Amino acid sequence: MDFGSLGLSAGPLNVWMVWILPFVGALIIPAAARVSKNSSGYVAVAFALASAVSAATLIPLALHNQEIHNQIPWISSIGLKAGILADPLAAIMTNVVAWISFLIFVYSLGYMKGDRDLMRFFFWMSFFIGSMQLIVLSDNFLQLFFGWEGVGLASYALVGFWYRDKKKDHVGTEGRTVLGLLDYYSPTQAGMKAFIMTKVGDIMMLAGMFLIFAFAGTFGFRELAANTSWATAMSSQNLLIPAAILLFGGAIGKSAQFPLNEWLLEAMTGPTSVSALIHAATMVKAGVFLVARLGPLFFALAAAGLNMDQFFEVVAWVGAITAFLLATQGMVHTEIKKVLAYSTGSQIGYMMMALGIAGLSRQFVDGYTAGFFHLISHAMFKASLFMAAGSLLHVVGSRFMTDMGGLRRLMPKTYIFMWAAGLGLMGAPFITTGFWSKDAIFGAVYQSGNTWALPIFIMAVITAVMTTFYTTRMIGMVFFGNKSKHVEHLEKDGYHVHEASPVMWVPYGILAALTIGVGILGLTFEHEIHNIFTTYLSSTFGIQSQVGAVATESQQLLGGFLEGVNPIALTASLSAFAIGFALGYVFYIGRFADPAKFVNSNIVFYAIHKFFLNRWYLDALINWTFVVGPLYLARGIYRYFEDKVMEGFNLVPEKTMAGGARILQSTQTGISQSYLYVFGAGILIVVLLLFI
Amino acid sequence: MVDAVFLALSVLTIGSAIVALEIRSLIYGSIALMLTLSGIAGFFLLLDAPFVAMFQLSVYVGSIAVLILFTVMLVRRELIFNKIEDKRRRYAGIGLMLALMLGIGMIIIGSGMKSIETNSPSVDYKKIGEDFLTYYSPALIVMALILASSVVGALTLARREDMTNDQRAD
Amino acid sequence: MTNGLIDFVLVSVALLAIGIYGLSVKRNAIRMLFGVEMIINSANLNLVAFARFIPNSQGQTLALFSIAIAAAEVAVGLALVIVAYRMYKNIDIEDFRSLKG
Amino acid sequence: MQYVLLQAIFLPLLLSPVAYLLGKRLGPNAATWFTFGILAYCTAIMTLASVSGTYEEHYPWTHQFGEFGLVLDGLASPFAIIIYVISTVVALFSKPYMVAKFTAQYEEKMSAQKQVVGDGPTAMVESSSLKTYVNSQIGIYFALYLVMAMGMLGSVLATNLIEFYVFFEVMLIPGFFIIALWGYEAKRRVALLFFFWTHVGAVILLLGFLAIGLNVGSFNYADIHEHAIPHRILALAAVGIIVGLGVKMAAFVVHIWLPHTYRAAPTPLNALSSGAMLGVGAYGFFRLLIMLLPGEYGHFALFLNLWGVATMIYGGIMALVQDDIKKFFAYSSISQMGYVLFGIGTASTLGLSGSEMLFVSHSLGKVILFLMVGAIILQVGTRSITKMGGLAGKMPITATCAMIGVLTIVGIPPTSGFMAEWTMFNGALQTAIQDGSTVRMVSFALGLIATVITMAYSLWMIKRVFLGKLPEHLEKTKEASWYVTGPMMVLAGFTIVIGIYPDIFFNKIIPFMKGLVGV
Amino acid sequence: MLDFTSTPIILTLTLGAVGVIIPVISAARKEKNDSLYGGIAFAALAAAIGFVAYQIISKHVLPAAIFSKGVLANDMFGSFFAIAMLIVGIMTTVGSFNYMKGRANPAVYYSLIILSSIGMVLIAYSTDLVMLFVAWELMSIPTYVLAGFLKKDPTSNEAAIKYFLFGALSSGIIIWGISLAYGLTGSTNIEQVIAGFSHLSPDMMPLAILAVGMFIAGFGFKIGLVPFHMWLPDTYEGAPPTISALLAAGTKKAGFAAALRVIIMGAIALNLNWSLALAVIAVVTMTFGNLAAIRQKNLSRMLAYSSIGHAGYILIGLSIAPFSAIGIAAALFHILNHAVMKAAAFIAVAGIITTLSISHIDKLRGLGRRMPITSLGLVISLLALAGVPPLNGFWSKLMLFGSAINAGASVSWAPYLAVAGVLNSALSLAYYGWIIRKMYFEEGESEKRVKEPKSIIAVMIFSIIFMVGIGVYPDPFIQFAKSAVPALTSLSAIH
Repeated sequence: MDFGSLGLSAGPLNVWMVWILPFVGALIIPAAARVSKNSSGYVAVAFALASAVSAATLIPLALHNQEIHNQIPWISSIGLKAGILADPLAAIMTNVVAWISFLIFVYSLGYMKGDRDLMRFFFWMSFFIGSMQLIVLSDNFLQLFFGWEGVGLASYALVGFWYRDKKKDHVGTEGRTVLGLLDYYSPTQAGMKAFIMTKVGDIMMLAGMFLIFAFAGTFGFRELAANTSWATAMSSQNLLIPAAILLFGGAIGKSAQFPLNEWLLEAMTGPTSVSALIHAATMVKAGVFLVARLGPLFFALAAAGLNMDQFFEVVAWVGAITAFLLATQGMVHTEIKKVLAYSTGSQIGYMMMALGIAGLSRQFVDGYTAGFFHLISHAMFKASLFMAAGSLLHVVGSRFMTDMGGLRRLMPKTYIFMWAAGLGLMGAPFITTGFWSKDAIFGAVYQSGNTWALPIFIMAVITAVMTTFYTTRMIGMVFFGNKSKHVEHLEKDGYHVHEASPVMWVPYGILAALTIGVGILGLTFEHEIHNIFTTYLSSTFGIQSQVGAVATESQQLLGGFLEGVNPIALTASLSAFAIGFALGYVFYIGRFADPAKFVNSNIVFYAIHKFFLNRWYLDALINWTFVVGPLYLARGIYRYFEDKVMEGFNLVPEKTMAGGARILQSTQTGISQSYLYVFGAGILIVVLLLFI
Repeated sequence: MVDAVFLALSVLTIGSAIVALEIRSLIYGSIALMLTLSGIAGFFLLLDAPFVAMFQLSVYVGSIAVLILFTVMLVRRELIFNKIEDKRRRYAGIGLMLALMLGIGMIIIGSGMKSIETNSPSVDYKKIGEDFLTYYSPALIVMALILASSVVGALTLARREDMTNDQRAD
Repeated sequence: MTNGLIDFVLVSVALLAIGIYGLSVKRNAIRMLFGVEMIINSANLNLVAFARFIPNSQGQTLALFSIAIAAAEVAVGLALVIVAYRMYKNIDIEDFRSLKG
Repeated sequence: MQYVLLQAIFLPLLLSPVAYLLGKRLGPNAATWFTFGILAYCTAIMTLASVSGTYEEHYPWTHQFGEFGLVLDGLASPFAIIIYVISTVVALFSKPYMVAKFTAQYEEKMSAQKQVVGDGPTAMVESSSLKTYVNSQIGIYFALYLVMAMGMLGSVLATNLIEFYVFFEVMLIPGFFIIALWGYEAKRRVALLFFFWTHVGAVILLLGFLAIGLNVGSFNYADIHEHAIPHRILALAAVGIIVGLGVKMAAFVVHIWLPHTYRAAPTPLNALSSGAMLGVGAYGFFRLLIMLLPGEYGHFALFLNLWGVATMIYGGIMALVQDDIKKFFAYSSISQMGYVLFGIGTASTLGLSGSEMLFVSHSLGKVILFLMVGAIILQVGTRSITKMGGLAGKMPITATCAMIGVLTIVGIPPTSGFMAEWTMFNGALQTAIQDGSTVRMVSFALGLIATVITMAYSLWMIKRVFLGKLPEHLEKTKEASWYVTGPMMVLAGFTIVIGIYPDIFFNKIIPFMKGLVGV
Repeated sequence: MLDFTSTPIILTLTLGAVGVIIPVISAARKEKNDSLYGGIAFAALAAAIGFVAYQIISKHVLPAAIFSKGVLANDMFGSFFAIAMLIVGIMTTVGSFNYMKGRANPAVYYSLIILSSIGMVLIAYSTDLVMLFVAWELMSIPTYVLAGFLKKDPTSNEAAIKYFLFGALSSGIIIWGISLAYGLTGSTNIEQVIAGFSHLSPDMMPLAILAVGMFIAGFGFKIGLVPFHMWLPDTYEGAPPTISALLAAGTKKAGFAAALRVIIMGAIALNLNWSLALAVIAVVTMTFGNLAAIRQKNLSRMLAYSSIGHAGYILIGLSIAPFSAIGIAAALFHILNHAVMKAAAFIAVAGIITTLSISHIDKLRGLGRRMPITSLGLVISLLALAGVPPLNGFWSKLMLFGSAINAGASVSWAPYLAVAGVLNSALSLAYYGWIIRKMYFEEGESEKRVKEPKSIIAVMIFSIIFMVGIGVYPDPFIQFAKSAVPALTSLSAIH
């Protein structure tokens, strides 16, 4: 496509505009809201569209492997500059972000209709994508961190959007406790939790940034890549890998990876469009993007002979563990958004796994592409799923899947779109993007040749089984079977469960269609990205991809059609899908067996189910260790140390002074003789003093 | 070398000092004090200072002690007898007295003073007058002021009729 | 002189100590004045003794000043005692203890 | 320009009787705007003077103790400007708050009298006598206020140890009176406590000054060179200065006066104290320790750093468990001063710059938050956090500004707090790497962890005050008046502008600190 | 021989004449006109102060010296004290106008004040032990009478008797000390005494030390050093407050003059380790004074304890005199300041007592509104006593503590003196603040403003100007105090 002919050519201004426009929109929204209460939504959509169009002009950069790097003075007293860096990576990412958020904005117009705080909502939404675009387009760590925290802030504000803490906005089952702590979160608490937990990652990232700055004297990505003497210096002090891992800590926090994964579930208290935005386009993708930003740099260092293995191993393992961990939990929960949230975390784990494993293999670009491809496809189907789920919530008025059931006739469009997007999540063979991207990850992992490859691969496959299972379960529970009591109750009251308005279903319809559409062209698409990244990595970082032996082997096996697809990975992927789907079908679509009975039939199953339902006790343990425990401790310190010991600094002088005064006063008896006696004794004392 | 006169004077002086303080009757105490002061005058004579001794006798024995005696007689009869002191205070006082005697005495005995003796002739008392009029003349003026102030002050304090003239009630 | 300086000074020390004893034990205001007199006299004895042994006239001069001042002091002191007596009908120092603490 | 700084310092002092008279004759509005006018004028001329670089004035004073000089350099000007800016805007805020306070006190007094006398005078008489009461009180208040502002500025501009000390003490006296006259609860005891502690701190500081000045033979900063002082004295002097300023900054262990004071003081004084007065302590570290005794600073830097860490963590933990919102912010201020101390202990250009910047940003943020406290006390009438909730809907402007304030305190971009914190922590890390010091590494890490604590308590406070369910008794709450929200918005704007473009202050601070560390 | 151009002689003769004549006039006149005698006394004292100032300005005064061949030295040291003491005398006199109104024997009262003032002035000029002693007695004896001047007031009499007993004992002790010093050196002239001391044979040293110890006890009684202080609170409380002003501000300071002349010089000459002993006494004294003041309920008594505390501060300056160049200057400056501050405080108390008949601190409630000027004067003097800048007390304390720290270079314990002093200053705020709190922050039973005596207002205004003036621009007075410091280097000439 030639965008130049449309009058849109990529220049620095476009790039700036991509992230500035949403902020401008955010600033205009309050003013607009004064004019008309509903105008804020339209302003936001308009600016989101403008930003998306600006982003679209950057696509040629990706296609032609160009980059725009533009700087302006900022903190000149330290010699820091602000700048934008639009390279192929950023160009692709910014489009994903921009367009998906645009669709979500449109969806929000319908979803949020009638809310009393529209202005605030759209302000923060615009702020959110502005910050995300800032992350994507920054050319240095510091500026990136602005966006990074902006995203955190916006998520805080939006997760806790319904700050009045009504019962329906909570997440979790009321009254349910795990290890004595409520597993029931209000929006405000969830927002706080999200912000603080991600902040833990952020400070790690800050520490990593500072470590690198201390050696390199710059925050700029390009400067860091251009001259790597800093890395050698750091490596000689054994600081390089810690710094890299600390930076990855930021990604762990933002992308809700183990062990900072727990905030993501409670973040479901926000409006669903917010969840869609967080999970598909902005917040959690920021972490992946950061790793994608830095991965090549570190790999280039590794290629230059520095030992970076531990870093990539950590990334891969964190990804694998997260993927597995969250998938297990996704299988048992009954809140639809929560299931989706688990799946997000799990899928992000895949991406991390791929990016990590990329660094461990000779074929860096394979894993890199796989991870990034999965990011794109995940963005599409997860946004779609969330918006569809929002629609369901909107219509049914309950967040529990047990309150739905049998909706396939009442909401046919949503039913179809959800199947499409759900298949994407499951990785339905050959027709969905999810399949191709997951397959690419399996392939990359399998081929990496690392010692850890096999266990990670096995975990990935098991996770895939679980993914398919819980997706099937979700769709089955929502659309199949009989209508739940809740829905019947609603209908008895004269409420007709119906399809949501077009403004809502069109956006997720588009994305669902894309999931299938791109899926059909999946391999070509993957190839295209692969090519882009191959050139990008080699030209920018000097990472040469070797067209290795494995690839040729696969070519031999399946011919040109499946070029680049690893047969074992393919087999694993297909069988995982089959097993998962079959299980899900048995329990939830076909309803041949009652899952509850099945679980209760066996103490082992029951225990496992409870273990998963209690989120592996992770949330409770974290709460005990870092929230409740310290609070008790703080109270103790306050009561027994601050209020007693430290207060002594006030009381002891007061008491001693009063006591001393009393004693001294008692010496002043008023009797002259005793005075004179003291005088006489005083002479002796003074003389004695002088003799000393 | 301690001769008998000195010894006698010492015993007289110190003994009568103790008596002055300890005897129950204040009147006898006053008389004992007179003896002490006379004893001091005796010492002055022993020290070849007849002028000072004279002065001592006239001022102390002659006026001060008499003044005290009169005052004693002014007060009510029962007051001129000793009230019994607190025993603890008394022992503590004796302790302090002994401590002072021992302390200062030890310092003095331990110092080089013990070897000081003299055979030089005593000073002419005319020299005293010369001192007064030359070197110490400002002090003499001040001395006059002291006496004036003490006389004025003592009179003012002791005057009875003022009590009624005082218009303010304090 | 047959007696050494130290003999006189020791007598003087004894008198000083007795005077202080009188001041710090006796309850009767007049007897406390006795103590004061003893102390001043002990000092005078010292002065004259030193003046004899130096030998020098200044000590005697000072003794004369001292005697005069003592007279002035005693006059004032007695006046105060009289005022007190008029007020309290008493000269017991231990009763004069309204000021304390 | 001549006599600019002299004007800036002494105009408030000389005009304070006028403020008193205006208040007494014409009432709160006149006094408020008069005070505001004076301070705004002084701020303006001072800012203008500072734009063109270092600006100095010198006047003869005493032979023994040196000249009376005033200097506005890269170190002093951010402090000076922020102190006067804070004083200026808090003057506006004082009006509604103090009038409400006076009225409450008057009613209390009247009801106490009624109990004694029986039936009181009619409502007519009462309202007119209330007016005279309020007028006279506001007059006194603003007179004291001006003196306090002058004291704070004076210590920052001083060029002489004794001059510094004099101003340092002068600012205590109005504070003492304001607490004692219009405080809460045990106001008199606390006023004495406040005065006693800070005075003890000040005199310990004075000992340090004397040790330096007398050995050097001059108390002027310019004449003081470290090598002229015997070693033993030098260490003592440094300890004196550190302890004295530590008390002022309410560092851990000697912080104990601050929670009491903040609980009892009227809110404008809290704002002024936290936003400006504590800063004088921080300024003292730069000017007196780092500039005058660089060698000793070298010895004590690590200690200060660790002390700062202890303070920031301890203050944060204590803030977590407070229910009284004023006490909450008291501990929060302690924690923030821990940050500043941490930065002071970093011994690197960026760390020191960040530390100074942190104070500026702390001022902005904490004053916003104290104005918020004032707004809540005025509008809601309670200070117990547990009795609040869901106020965001009722007081949107206050809530928004408070959020910005919290972000500033926590150090989230794009507020000035972030700019301060990152430079500071960066500096800390640089020093740690340069020295290869594990202790510094650990303190750096703990410092970062402290930011999480800060965030936890701040957000928790926001959650409990502004978010959640609205208790029934707060249904009728209204937004605060413009006297409160106006200053808040101005300051909120400031912190964001500085957060995005920190060079406003950094281009003064950083070159100065470079020179400092270079020495 | 009398040198009639010498400042002290002229002062003695003129003031002495006035002092003696006033009672004579009073005896001659039948009608009692109180203000006449006060006026005469005031005029005489004012003329005297003008004369001293003139002598200083016209340089008819020698530089500060410790020694002279005669009994009096016409030097700066004495003149400094003369000015300070005469200021106190004037403040007392003026402050008494109102107090003495309607009381008996005003003529004697003013005459005794004048005579006592002469004594104080002469102590500082004395260079001979005999002269010193005589001047000491001239200062003391009138004050015995003055303290007991309220003959119908039992407390006044009790105060006077206690004061007298101590005074008599201490004059005995002083004479003892003088006798030892004379015995050791054969002279009463301080120069020769010092010279003799410095050439003393080792076996005579204990006697010299004994003499110094007795001087400390004898002079320390007036100064109020612990443990010779016990009379002081009782007397200050019981005596008329104006006389307490004279005692606290005048006689106490004269005691320092004597101490400086005799104790310090003697001790230096003896090469004793005396300064540590003085330092210990200083610390004990200031702590005792300030601590005991905390719980006091009587205003005069609290001020009395406070003046004990201040004696401790001043003693810091003396105890480190050999080690710090400004120690004595600081002590002198504080003497001047404290004289004015304490006198102002006591006279304010006198004003309060005469108009409202209250001296209990709890009854001071609302005083700030009832007697605004007196209250203001009291507050400022209290703050100055506490050493709050920018008041005069701050500067002299600053110099005192500074000199202590400065001496740290020579003796390691000196800085602790400053620490003790500083902590004590802080401590003292507790009770000064207490008074201020009562006067201003508490509601009194009556808030109506009462008429304040004009003479008290005059004293208050003078002292406020003095305290704030010095506080803002202390330099001339610091220089004055420095010029009055005797050169200790002249001691080395003797060695």
